[in-house]
Amino acid sequence: MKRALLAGLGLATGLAVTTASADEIKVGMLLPYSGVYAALGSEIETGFNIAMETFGGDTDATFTVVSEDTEVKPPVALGKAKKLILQDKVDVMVGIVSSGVLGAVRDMVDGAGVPLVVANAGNDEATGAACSPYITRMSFSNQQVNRPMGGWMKEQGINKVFTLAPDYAAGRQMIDAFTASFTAAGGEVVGQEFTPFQKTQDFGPYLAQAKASGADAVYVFYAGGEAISFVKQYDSFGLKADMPLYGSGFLTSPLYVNAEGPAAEGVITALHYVPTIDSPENAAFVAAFKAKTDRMPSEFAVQGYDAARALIEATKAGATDRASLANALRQVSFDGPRGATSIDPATNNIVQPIYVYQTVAGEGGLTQKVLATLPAERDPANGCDMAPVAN
Amino acid sequence: MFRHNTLRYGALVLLAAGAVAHAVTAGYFGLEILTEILILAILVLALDIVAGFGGMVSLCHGALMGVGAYAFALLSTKAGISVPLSMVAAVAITGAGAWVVGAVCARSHGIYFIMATLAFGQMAYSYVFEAPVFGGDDGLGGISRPDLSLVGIDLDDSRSFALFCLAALTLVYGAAVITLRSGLGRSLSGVMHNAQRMRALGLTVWRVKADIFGVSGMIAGLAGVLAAQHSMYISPGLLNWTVSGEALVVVILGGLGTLVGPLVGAAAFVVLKHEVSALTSYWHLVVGSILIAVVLSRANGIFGWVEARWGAKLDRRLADSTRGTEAQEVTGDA
Amino acid sequence: MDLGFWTLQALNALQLSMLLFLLSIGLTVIFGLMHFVNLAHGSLYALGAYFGASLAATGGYWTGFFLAPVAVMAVGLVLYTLLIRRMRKSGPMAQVLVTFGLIFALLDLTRIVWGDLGLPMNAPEILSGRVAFLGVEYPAYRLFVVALGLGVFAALAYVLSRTQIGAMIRAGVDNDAMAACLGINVERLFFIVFCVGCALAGLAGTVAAPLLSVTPDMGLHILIPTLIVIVVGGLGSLKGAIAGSLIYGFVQTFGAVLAPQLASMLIYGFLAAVLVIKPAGLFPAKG
Amino acid sequence: MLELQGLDKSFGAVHVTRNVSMKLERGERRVILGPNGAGKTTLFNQIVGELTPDKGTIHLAGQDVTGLSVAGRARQGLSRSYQKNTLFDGLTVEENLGLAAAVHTGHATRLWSDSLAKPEVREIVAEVANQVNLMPYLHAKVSEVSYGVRRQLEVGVALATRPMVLLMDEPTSGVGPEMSKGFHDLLNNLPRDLTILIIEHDMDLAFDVADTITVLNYGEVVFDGLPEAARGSKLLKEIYLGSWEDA
Repeated sequence: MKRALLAGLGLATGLAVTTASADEIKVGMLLPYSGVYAALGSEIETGFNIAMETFGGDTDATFTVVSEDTEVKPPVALGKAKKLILQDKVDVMVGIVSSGVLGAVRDMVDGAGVPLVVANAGNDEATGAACSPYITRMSFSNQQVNRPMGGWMKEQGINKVFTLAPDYAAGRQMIDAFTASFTAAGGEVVGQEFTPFQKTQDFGPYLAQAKASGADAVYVFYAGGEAISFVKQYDSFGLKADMPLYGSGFLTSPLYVNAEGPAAEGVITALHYVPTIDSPENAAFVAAFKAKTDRMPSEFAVQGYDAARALIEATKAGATDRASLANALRQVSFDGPRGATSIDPATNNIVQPIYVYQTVAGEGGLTQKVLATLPAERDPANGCDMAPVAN
Repeated sequence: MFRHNTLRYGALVLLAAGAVAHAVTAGYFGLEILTEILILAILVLALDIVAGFGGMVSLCHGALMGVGAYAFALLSTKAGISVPLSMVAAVAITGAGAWVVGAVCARSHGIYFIMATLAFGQMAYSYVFEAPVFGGDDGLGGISRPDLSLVGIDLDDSRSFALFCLAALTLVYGAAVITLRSGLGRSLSGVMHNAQRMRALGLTVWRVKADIFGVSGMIAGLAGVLAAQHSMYISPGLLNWTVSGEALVVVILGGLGTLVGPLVGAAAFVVLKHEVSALTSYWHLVVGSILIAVVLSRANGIFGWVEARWGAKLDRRLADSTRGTEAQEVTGDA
Repeated sequence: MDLGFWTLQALNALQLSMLLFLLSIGLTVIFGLMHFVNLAHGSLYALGAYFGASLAATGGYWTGFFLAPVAVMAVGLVLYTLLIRRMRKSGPMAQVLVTFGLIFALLDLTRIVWGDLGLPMNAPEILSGRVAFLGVEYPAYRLFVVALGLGVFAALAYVLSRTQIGAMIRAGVDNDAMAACLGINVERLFFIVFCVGCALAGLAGTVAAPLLSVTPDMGLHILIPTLIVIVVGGLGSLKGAIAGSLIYGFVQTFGAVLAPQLASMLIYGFLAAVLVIKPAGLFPAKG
Repeated sequence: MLELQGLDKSFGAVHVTRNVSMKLERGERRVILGPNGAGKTTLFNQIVGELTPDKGTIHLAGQDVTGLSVAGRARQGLSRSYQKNTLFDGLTVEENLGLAAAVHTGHATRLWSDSLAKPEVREIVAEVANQVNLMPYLHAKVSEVSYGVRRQLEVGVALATRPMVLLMDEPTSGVGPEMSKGFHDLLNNLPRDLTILIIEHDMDLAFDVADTITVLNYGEVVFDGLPEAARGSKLLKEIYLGSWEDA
């Protein structure tokens, strides 16, 4: 099967790929530069470049980058991945914003044995049932950022919650992870709606339902344009006073919070990174990012930053080609802007603390106030079964 | 009705030669692009049959392609049906679905027809996006290509697969020409020119439209099957209306109602998009401007422009040199 | 689910309807009068939102509210002079292609000028609270949108039925060749209607900005709902545009409440059903 | 062969046909006369099914066809030509005739064979082309031939479905007196068993070709009888004053 698949991806004659020279690492960057996620693509790339400038000197290896636009279309991304692997013969790939794209390139990457550092896509399967020793995730998993909020919100005395999310795989995974931990902690989900993905402009109907549900709070996952619309409309209905808004941290990401404006004030969410984390590593990163863009970095920027960092760490450990890079990436561990960051070799998912933060008004706009740092937790294996790392 | 002329034959020969030469010499990525062009070409042929020869401008051909792709994927991976049988079944299912859409929409015209087909396409898209059996937004993987090892061809090789798609396109082109020249195809052109008169002659107009839409759907379904085999992975985005919109742009860009034009359009569009997107992430701007420029040139697409400029001249010269000037007297009055 | 809940949902539906009405009335009259399929109408709406947000950032909400439609009208004027006028006599296929090209080009132009990130735009202070209305607390801004939509509807209804230019427009929609014979300057009429249509699209964009998100793809997202509205309603008529908008708003809103699993398919099913029963929409301008 | 009983049709307050009845025997050639707006074309549209009458029935060869569609009636042997040319302009004369012949022979919906290559279709095309003098123009596009030729083709297309009853709506409309003469010959070429209903303005021609005459005025039948009787009718003179004097 595997052999057939390999051949199927056009690798029948391309297996014996040689890398140019031992210390020259060719990186294929697979990011959306156009389409709905273009902003995320450039944010990740900026973070990546900053890390290369900051830490590039720490390793003997030199990096050359080939970038390709996925357009957030799985078939396009797959074609670009094939190009990077077969024609450009990259040693490692970095990027992937949408889970759909990750799903499309997964078999290709796994079959070709080219390490892929995932810099955003969070679908649980990628480090679960569909895990691969060649796919290492430096971003987050959907369950990882939502699971801790269940227990935490219950502790805050919230008993009844209404949930909302877009109707697609990621939306359901995020909400399911929250629901599981919230009900396990003794909370009750009194209502749950999934809104048509990218087709919902007016959340009014759902907000009226939330209001009528008698919940103590509302827990949601939205991102990008939908997050902006949702937060504004939630505020305009005056629900925040009686029913505080909680959610997955992407809802009030520093990338969008500006467009949400005062409507976002007071919203409490959880995420693996906020730019106001108080640590020297983060301070250095924020300073470098601000110097470049005059903005605060978002979680996407740090994902790019840490992806580059992971590459550098792997080469420092002596990795030089596809196989050794894949192996080394699985064992990466460092203190970064988000705190102690490491890879769980059992699933290749990142292990990182989760920050509960509130969006508050500060000088010069909205800022993030960290309410709690929840300890790092490994995701369960979820059916991931792969060869252990080689040493 | 569809007619070949010297220029069309010439363009076909050039295109075929170019495709074969490219398939033999290209690198991995070149083969990717070629396969992409060939599959798109099959889709736009399907669209040209209905839009260019029947006046049925469809905004659901992307969805039809998606139906073919999903039908094939589900049948071959989940239902355990053999690959060739799944291919035939997927094409048949798409054709049947298209027939129904064509029959239902047949009474609408112009923008109403466009919107009616859009409605059906978007319904299919939403359904595939949301129903768990289709794998939702994450799509479906593990799709295999047909096994031609009996005749010594390994389709898992990119080059062979590109040639396989080329063969499929050739076949589809032939089928399209036969369809358009058949009694049904002639009736279709009658309907497009004057549906009222065809009705008065005793033709059941909606049946003709539905039948042609069904044939076109089968071709779109085949494009979907090949797309699924090409990526070995499919996602609901395939069914989105923007795919249909892009296909329509390719048909118009190449030359509506010329069959050859859309092939040229497919090649031009894919190559242009890849070249421009390699240079800038603002490729929409460049491609958009080119589309506007093509329209402002007042030609029926790229190929239409070539035909208007050289086609008639070429034919006349050939006609003159072989038959003399007999064609003149036809215009004489009674 | 008491009465208040349904009142709230009815207001939601009405608000969505009015937003779509502002957008679709321009498109439908342009189509009815000029037989021109302007797929880039949604892009003009996005431009309206961007202009509005930029102007509001410097001069406050009302600056954006009043100037953005003018700015979009100016863009419309440029488009009319450079492109649309030449495309008038071309077939619908060429129009589809050229406006598709415009969608592409305008999308990237907004990205180049304003970037990929969303822009902020808030409702003015006076409209940012909630008011008690029909026994429910409803956001003042949404009521403003409803009032604005109804106001525009009333104004257009008056202009179309009572004024000379309205009579000319109706004559033009009915039969443009005849209208030209009657001595109406059809070209000038087209120009005026096109500009007003663009301004209304810009107005819709500005008004939508504080409600929704101002992102580059907003024009593409609104296009299909707008087309559904004008096709369900029937092309070319004010009655069709308002009927289509109301139908869309109510089907979408109550569909989301009553049949959430079908929410995204419902409106398409409805569109298909309408076209099967009435192939030219509910209230076409011409029989 | 064709029998109309009590056809009534109104648009709002305007009555366009009122209780129109007539009966055509097999092979009968009847001309309908009447001033503009008398409801002649509206009557045709009701007969072929493009309009549904409010009241009344239409029988074709003894069968009630009132409930049938346009296409359904055509398949029962009813065919019409239009006052305004309703042809397939981008196609050749041969293809125009071929389309009609293909519908008649059932080849119009076959997917795998070219209808125009079928012998039975070719036979009809050749025969009709002879009847309406289109032989020299077979391979010219409709858009390339003169108006007069198109007028002939208009009738030819209607004939190519091999109808039992042929309805012709002002076949000589817009052509000169020369062509009108030619049309007389054309009618003489047609088989005698073909039932023909003609709307005609040219009086000479009407009285020349008609076996029977019906006169419509304000949607009502005001005269039904032989041409000789029509010629002498006072009533008709009043209705038709201007054009009768000229004729």
